[in-house]
Amino acid sequence: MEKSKRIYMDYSATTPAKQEVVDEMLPYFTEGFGNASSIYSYGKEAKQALDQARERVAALIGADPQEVYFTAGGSESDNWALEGAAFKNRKKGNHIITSKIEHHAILHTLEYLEKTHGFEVTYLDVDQDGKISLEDLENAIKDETILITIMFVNNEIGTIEPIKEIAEIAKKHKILFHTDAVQALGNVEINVKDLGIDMMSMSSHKIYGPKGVGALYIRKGVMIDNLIHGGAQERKKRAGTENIPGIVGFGKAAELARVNFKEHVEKLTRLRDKLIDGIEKAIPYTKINGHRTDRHPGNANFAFKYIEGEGMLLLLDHLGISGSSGSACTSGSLDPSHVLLAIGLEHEIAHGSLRLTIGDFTTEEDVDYVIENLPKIVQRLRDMSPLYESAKASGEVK
Amino acid sequence: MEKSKRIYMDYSATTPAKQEVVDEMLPYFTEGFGNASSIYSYGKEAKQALDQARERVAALIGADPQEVYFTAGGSESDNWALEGAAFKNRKKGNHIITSKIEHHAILHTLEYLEKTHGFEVTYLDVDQDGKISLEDLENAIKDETILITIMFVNNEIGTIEPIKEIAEIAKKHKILFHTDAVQALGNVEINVKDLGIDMMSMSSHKIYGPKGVGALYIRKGVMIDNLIHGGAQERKKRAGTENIPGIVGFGKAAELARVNFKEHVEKLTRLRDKLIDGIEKAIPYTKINGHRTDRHPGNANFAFKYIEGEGMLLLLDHLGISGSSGSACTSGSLDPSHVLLAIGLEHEIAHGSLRLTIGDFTTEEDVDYVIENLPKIVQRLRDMSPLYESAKASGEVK
Amino acid sequence: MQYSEKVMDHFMNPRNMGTIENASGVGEVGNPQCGDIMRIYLDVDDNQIIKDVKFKTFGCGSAIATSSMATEMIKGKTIKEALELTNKAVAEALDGLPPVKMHCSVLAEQAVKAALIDYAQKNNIVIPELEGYEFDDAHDHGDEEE
Amino acid sequence: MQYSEKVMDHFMNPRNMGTIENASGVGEVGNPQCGDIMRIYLDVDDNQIIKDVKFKTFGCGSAIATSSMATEMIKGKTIKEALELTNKAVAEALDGLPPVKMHCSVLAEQAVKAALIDYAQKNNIVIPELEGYEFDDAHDHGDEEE
Ligand SMILES: Cc1ncc(COP(=O)(O)O)c(C=O)c1O
Ligand SMILES: Cc1ncc(COP(=O)(O)O)c(C=O)c1O
Repeated sequence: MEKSKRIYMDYSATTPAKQEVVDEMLPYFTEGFGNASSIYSYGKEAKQALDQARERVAALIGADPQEVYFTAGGSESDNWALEGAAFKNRKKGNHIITSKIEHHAILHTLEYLEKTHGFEVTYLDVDQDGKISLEDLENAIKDETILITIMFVNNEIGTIEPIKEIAEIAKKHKILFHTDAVQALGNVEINVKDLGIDMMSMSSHKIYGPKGVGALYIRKGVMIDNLIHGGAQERKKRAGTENIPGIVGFGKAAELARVNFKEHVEKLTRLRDKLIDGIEKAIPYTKINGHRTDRHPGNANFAFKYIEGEGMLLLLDHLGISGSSGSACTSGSLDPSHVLLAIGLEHEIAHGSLRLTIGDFTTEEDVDYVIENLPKIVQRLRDMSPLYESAKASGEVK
Repeated sequence: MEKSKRIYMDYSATTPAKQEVVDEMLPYFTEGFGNASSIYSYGKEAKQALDQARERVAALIGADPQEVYFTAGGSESDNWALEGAAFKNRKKGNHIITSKIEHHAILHTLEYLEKTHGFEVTYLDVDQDGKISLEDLENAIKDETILITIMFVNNEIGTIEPIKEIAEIAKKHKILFHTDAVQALGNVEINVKDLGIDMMSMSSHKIYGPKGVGALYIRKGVMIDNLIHGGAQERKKRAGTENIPGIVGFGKAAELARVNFKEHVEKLTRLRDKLIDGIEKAIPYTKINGHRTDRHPGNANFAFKYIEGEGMLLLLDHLGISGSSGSACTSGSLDPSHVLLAIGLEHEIAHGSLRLTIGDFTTEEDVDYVIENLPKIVQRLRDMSPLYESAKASGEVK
Repeated sequence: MQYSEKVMDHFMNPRNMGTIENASGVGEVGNPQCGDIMRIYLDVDDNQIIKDVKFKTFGCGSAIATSSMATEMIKGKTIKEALELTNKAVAEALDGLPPVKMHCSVLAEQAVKAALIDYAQKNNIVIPELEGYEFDDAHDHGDEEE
Repeated sequence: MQYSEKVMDHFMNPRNMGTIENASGVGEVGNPQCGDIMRIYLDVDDNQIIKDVKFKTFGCGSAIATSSMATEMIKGKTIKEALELTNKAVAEALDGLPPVKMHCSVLAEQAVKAALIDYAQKNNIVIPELEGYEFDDAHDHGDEEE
């Protein structure tokens, strides 16, 4: 197998930690390993490292350091924000509003709140680009509504939601607003104060930091229940001995993301557009999913008619290219991605989706290589496909 | 300050990661960084690493690998076990039994279940050595009892609880039994099958693995609700992109703990006994807390009358020695440690407690150094203490 | 999820991929909603021997591999022999399939049977083994996978 | 939690630690339950000048440091001046205390006052500023600390 070439195009799934990040983490494993909550010198070093990381993450999103609470990742942050807000405000009401295209860390948490704890959830539709309608949102609000949670940037199709406008509506109705910004962090401009966000989930491993670390921004004054109860860490809001190396790594990654922001976005946008344009020209019967411009700078999402995604991923992998698909086969469920269905794709087309997400280590040559090879792969699978054969027979395909 | 000498004696708070552990983690930060759930080669490497780590942790506790679920640490494992079991079995009953000396990750979670979710909790007393009474346990069981959670080894005083006997009682009454084995792991023999444990919490950073990783053992057949909802990771039981480097490190640490177990326990026990005996001889008006023999091999816990713990820690730190104390001042709360009060210590004596916990990097010389210097520190503080002065005046102290 | 080398080989180099003009029998199972369609073409001679067989498949890697293997297993065989093809045999011949992918082998078995039924109908033959044959929903993806 | 260098200095090298035999006044505040006791001894001359002062303290590092600083601040001063000693002044002189430790400075101020009250009683003097003085529970450890 031609595995020597390795082209990683799944940065939205996870990113490698940057070398600078790992370098900064290393001393904290074996030397500066103390418990940040303890009094002796070992602990003080850990505490200082923790403080610096908190400042760096806060700086990336325009927050005060005391508003940043470290967690074990995006999923925990999402769970915490939703359950914490729900249980804290139960007496006020039991209604929550979200969208149909949220990450499972949101959707499954809400399902759990519905089934096990008696909350009621409204799932807003999105348009064909994946955007929610502000009018729908206004209409969904009831007296019992205690929380609105809408993601900042969708992880599959890259669409950016109108966060500022959503926050304004939430504020007008005095409802808490949470956003899952796991995909947005480092990729779109975020200033939590300007945007009026009450809570925001972040994850380190999507911005070249280590896995197993994340954060929840909680605006000063917003009170939610704890999710992980126990010790007094994170100002008594999130128990567990602090993962100092991980947090230091996240801090460094945040710092790099802040400093390199402009460059990063420009480069990704350029390569992404090249990729989308190249594939669109080279492969007929292709749909581009997600909003064309209000979009994650590194996200390209295609649906190729007549074929199924898993085979594509395997053939791409054979050429050293890593991508992902919203097909049912790759997720192990019966249905293709809920996001693709929510933007109106038919099942059979959704099965043929391919997400290629690029990042800081992607090169122009990588993109060229994909544009050169993907058309052959798609054609090969179409030649095997009874659907393609039927489409040719019916004249749908020439 | 004489900071060149550094004697870490707070291994029960956290341990440094061993170099072998860090070495094994490193490649997974920057290279084998793929998402374990994805299909392409990057992901496969991650998956294999994950499987190996799971086998290693399972081997340390005599479990099947499929019974081990990775989490972000001991606190999350505790929260998950308790909330998951509570909510899953709510229809059967709302009563939970625990002890008064559990870690806060247990106690505060139970408090939350009481206050916010209407559960009822019985807190068992312990004797002067810190052991629960099996008779009390039997008597506390009601028809509504759905869960018993008793820690394996206490983190402050090192006492080992009668886990096998507790498990038998739980089984007889068909009640789930969870144990917080964060301090026990790697330090006492654990075979979950022989012991009859249903759920068990573990944490990596207490056994020379990285921070921010832990595991929950869930016996096959035991069903509990999820705590972190979202993606299908950990066989759909714990969402969140897997922290591969962290998990790999935990796996390696577990492997080392298993292989070196006998040696580790023998060495620690010898040094601990030397330390306890040495201090007991050198410092009058001292109480040794915890069971003398059924005890964590590295744990020494003293209460020195007439003085307060924080000053001791500061003076020890000045000599490069790190320890911890159950005094109120170090925890930032009004009361001294709930564990010390539960074993019957009076407040003023509990304030003078000092926990020194030794580990794999502790040397004979370290112990000698402490035995040489601690008496001077205690005497210095006693000389400042009005309580000591009064005790001399009354003849209590000669 | 991991495929055996055999599965990968049959996916990368599928045997008998294509169509047969004026086939003696054509069978199609699955539906695009669920992400799998298999179509099998048979060329059966007068001695009821399967002289040639081809497939077209829309579906994941294992769907293509099981189609390829199934066609290879019945090529040159009699109809009677082809009737004995089970999904287990296909999966075993591929050195196993991941649990979530077992339905692909079921689909392959069904596609062969569907082609045989079509052949029987076209030729007015009764194949007793296929009387009342039911195509269950093969899509039991299971619930416990990663 | 972190102490300033001044706090560490006064903790490591406490000034005026000890007792005074036949002191003009002795004051003790705090209780062992809460983990802090401060006892202050005064030697006041006929001109109401504090010629000497000593302390004994059971408590954390900052309790010892505030005792040390407070005694230093009133040594050689008149009673009137000593009465003006506030907990804030003690804390400031130490370059600040962590929020959870502010009660130690309150305790130090109270210990000085208690010693002065004892002196007044022993000498049948009325110190108007101390009439009806109340020793609040200084133990407001706060709730938001680490
Ligand atoms: C007995 C016990 N349980 C739970 C924990 C919490 O573990 P972690 O800090 O990994 O969350 C600890 C350690 O802090 C512990 O000693
Ligand atoms: C939008 C979104 N939310 C939440 C998550 C979960 O983050 P983590 O894997 O760090 O738990 C992800 C990534 O998997 C994501 O893309």
